[in-house]
Amino acid sequence: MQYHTPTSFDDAIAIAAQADGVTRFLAGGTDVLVQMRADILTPDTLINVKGIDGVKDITRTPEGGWQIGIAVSGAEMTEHPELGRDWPGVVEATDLIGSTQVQGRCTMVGNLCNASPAADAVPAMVAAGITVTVSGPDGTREVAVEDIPTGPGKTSLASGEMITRITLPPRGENGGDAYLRFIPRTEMDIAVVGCGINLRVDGDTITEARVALGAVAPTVRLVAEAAEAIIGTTLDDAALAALAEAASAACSPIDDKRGTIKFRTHVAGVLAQRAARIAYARATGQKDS
Amino acid sequence: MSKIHVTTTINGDEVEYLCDPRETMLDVLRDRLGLTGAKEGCGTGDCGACSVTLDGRLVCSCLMLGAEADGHEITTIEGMATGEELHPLQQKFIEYAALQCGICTPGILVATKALLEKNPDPTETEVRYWLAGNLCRCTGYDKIIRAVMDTAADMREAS
Amino acid sequence: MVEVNLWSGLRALADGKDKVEVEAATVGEVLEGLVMAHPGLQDAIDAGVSVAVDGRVIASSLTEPVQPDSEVFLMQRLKGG
Amino acid sequence: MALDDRKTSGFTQVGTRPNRPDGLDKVTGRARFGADVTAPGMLFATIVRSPHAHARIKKIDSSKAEALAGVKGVVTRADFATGLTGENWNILENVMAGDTALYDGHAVAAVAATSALIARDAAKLIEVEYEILPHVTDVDAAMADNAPVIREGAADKSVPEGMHPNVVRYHESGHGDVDAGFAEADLVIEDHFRTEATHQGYIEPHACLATLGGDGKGELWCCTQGHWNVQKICAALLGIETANLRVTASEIGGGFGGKTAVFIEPVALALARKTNKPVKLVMPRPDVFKATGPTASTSMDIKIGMKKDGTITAAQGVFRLQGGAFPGAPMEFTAMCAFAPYALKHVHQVGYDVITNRPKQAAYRAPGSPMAAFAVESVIDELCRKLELDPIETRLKNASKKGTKASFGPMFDQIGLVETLEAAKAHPHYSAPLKPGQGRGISCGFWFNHGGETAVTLALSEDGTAQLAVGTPDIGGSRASMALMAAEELGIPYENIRVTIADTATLGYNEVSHGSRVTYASGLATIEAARDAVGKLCARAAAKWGIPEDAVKWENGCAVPSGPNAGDFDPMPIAEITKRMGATGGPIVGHFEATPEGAGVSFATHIVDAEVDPETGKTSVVRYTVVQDAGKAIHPTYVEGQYQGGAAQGIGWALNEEYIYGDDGRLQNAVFLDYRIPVASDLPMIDTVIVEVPNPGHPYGVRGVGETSICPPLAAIANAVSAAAGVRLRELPMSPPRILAALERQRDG
Repeated sequence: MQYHTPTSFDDAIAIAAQADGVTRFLAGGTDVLVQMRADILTPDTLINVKGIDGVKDITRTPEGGWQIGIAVSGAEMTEHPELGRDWPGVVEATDLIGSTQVQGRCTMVGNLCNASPAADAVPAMVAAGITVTVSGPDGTREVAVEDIPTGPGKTSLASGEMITRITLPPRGENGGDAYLRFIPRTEMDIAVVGCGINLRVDGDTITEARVALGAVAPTVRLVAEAAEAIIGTTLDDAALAALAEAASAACSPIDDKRGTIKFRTHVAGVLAQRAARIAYARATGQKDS
Repeated sequence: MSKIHVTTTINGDEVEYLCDPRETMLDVLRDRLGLTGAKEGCGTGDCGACSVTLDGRLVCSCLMLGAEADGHEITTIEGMATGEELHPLQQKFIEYAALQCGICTPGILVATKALLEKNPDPTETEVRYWLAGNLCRCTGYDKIIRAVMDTAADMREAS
Repeated sequence: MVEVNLWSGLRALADGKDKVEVEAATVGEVLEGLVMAHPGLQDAIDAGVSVAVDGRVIASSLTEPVQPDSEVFLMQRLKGG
Repeated sequence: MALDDRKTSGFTQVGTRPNRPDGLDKVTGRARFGADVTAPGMLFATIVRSPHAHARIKKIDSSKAEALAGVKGVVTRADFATGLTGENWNILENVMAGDTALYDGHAVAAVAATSALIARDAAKLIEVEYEILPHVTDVDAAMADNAPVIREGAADKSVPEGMHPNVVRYHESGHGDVDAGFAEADLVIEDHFRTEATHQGYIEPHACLATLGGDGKGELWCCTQGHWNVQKICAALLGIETANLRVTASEIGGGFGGKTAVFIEPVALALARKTNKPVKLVMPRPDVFKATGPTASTSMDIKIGMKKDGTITAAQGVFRLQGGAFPGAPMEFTAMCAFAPYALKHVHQVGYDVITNRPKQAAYRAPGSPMAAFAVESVIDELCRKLELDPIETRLKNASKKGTKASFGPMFDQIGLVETLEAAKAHPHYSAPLKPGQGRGISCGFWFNHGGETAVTLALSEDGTAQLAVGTPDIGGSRASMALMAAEELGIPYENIRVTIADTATLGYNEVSHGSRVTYASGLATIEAARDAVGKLCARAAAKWGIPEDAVKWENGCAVPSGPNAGDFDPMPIAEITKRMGATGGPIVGHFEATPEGAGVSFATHIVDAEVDPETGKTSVVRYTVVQDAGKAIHPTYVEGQYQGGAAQGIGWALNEEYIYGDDGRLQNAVFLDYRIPVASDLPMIDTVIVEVPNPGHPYGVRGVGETSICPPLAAIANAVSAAAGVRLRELPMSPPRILAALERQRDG
């Protein structure tokens, strides 16, 4: 295995473009090192991106959104004094990845590019409408988060391409987001189901919503029907019931060691309701319940 | 396969070593530097027995490459006591029998020290969630949590 | 004579009996007596047995004394975790 | 052995809570565990394992591996002893497959190289050609007519005719006439229960460092619960003489029964012999799950009859246990423990030991008993609920006590079940109000405990301090208990006793640290060794004073003239005697070697409050209390620790832990991420009550405490879930999908 520590994205891309075999980028390392230890995959080329300028920064965009460096850890996001006020759901979702120890290392980009259907950060990122900047030998493009994973362990990134930046949209007025996952224990498990919801209200009425589900399909699923079920409502019981039904209907999960099809389908609806209540409370300025 | 030359600081001392790029920090600590206080319980970040701090932040040394330590500061359980004076957490763990077999103890001590530096007055729930990545199979955690809570109280009183 | 109670799974190996009388003053003699009376028990005894004498479970010692009026039970050998 | 010198009160040291002697080592990282040692010129080894559940090994080609730079040797089955029989053959077959791989993870070859990375690379280059055979991993499926036969001729003579060849042992016991008993009952409940295999889950993987020369002399350092057992087995498997292999037990990072067996040590020794270099072998975590010894999985049928007043009229159980590809599933303990808490006129129990394509089971804390308690105590709870009886009163009404004919045959001596039930009833937890959505469950549990071969020496130093050498590895603080007992007898400060776990070359045979025997048996031996030393000390004082030996007694660390000579001389402190021991007859050493046979059985009663999320089926344990009879608590803090640890493991077993096999017979969750043991945030504080009903078989009344605590939690939680959610779970683990499915079934009527 060749190990590189480039100091610029250009260098990193050049190394990746020239490398033979399997190339991986090391941001947090909490997936790559596990794969190496478990003999699932040892890359031929490993590019440590932590030495690149700016990858540890969290900055406001001129539009009022946020730019997050690709090597910013979950713990650093949680500790940031303002980020969590705008996007509590995104921060909480990232904060659910692994243990305190893993929190000190794991990154949103790593969680995204590992392309696990059960990644915790991704449903929240999708719900929030986050985009990433993808750079490669042929230039740079801006891609919605939901378009990055294409299947378990697979992404839409071409060979030599890497994510260089994460952009969170401006929070704007009267918005709120939330992420919840179901795990059998209280910590340390992979999500059996995850649900991220981001919405905006006008008074008591929901005007915009995005609902994303994790671990219920080969990739994280943005469920328009679930969003439609609550848009125009005050999140009353009927809306919540419709939300749960739409969320469950959007599931096409598998039976595996972590959960059954039936269980995942049912719990997706339960979590959607619970996450919606939290996001709604945040958007309407109520205290978190 | 060529080895990588690393210059780093471990428990306050400058250390140099050569390592294979595939070696983890845990491998380096244990097999190259003789610092066997960090344990390998799983090798995949699930048990916390290999906990160390990297530039003051709690990490699993099994989820970090040895090569990554270059230019950074690592602290291990071996750096916790000052001379013959134990850290208050170490002392309390002995007094409370907060360990049975002792294999998870170094990792738990490193982790709780990092917690108390960040949050000197944690609730029981905060301690439990902070330590969720440090598996202990002997104690049921009861005496560990009590030791941490009482050490925190003592340290707040002393400061 | 000492009356030895077998666990019922051994009946088939002891000609259908679940109580066997043997001449014995120690646990070792109890086991020897059982095999003498019912050679079919040899394998089960070799596989490891304990002997409960008046409620005390003797895991392996053959020298423990047995009285004629002792309550004696053969049990499968104990181990633990 | 006569215990004419019993002491059950007036202790000065026993019952106090001093710091453990090895505390400093354990909190500073200095303690040396299995993987923490090195040797000059050491090699690193990796084991190659079968990816198939059942496959004939057609060919092993290690030429590519051996050609890799840094590789020093490869071993296969051909490098071990031949002609073994009985359990030694089973162990060898498990340690290194012969012509057939019997489970996913079964070792087929091993390689040693100059670094761990090279060894891992080399292992991937060893080519094994398999012919895949049909497999079975489920206990009921393995007993069915069409099940593939794991191994012909594995059954012993106990198995009734007509059973499938995978049934390898059979147990039947009981007394009375259960049919007559059921006829007397007002209510009879019969149910089927299943539990999955669980792993001990010790955090330290198996690890060892071996040397073995062509002269047949070797040294082995390893983490084990019993190094004499390792010595004996390794010598047999390598074909060397036992005494030529010296085994040292490292500090041990948890065992719970799983380190009573031998897995990697013979492989490291074989590689060491082949390469003539020290070889270090450390198991990766997935190998620990796949290829060490989890406990058995079970399928059980329980039938119990009860009168309206709560009297149990009859009980019967059928217990089917699979313990992997080899005989040994502890079904006889499951059967014998199942109804032990109750005085029954009519009881009948049957056990089947079944082989499957899974790893060879090993002991796990009270092997076999927790599963039985799960099934039996669930049925008793159901009977109490339907007959509207208090669960503790009902258990008290039927409780075994001194003189009760036990369900497994003999009469109980002095036991403490009633006392634990009374203490549970009186505990504030039992009457505390519950919140909506919560339910309370209780359960009893029983374990035999064990004595076993034990040797101890206690050598006095010139300054009157003592070096105590014991042969039972310290799994959970036993050095502290040993030092307390020695200090009590010698009348010297606790700090003046240095306790060492001796290696196999320096002490007589010691049975494994299992069966909750350490504080009982090594403790008894320590007391007797100290008394032996005290006798010698008194003799030296008598000689000095010119009075008969029996005219000297030992008080507070001093020889004191007694009887007619009382007051004639000043008390002679221990240090004054030991200072001159070289000139007065030589070193003073106390010994004790025996197989103590008085391990008192032990009972516990647990109370648990659980909360069930009706929308997801997730259970939280919100309050937990353990009440258990310790006989006599030598170091109460470590007794509490055993209670808490057993409860925590039981909670994991009840709710989340399980071996999950795919249709391909491969283990799907061989990592801590998916083998879900309780984490700190999963558990509440675990309250403990130590009941002390002295064991007549120990000089201070000690009973083993380590194992019984894992017996009640499974049923206690099932009973709490039933109370909280109104559904009865008869299959473990009570995972959220299972509870949710049960709730749905109930809703759908």
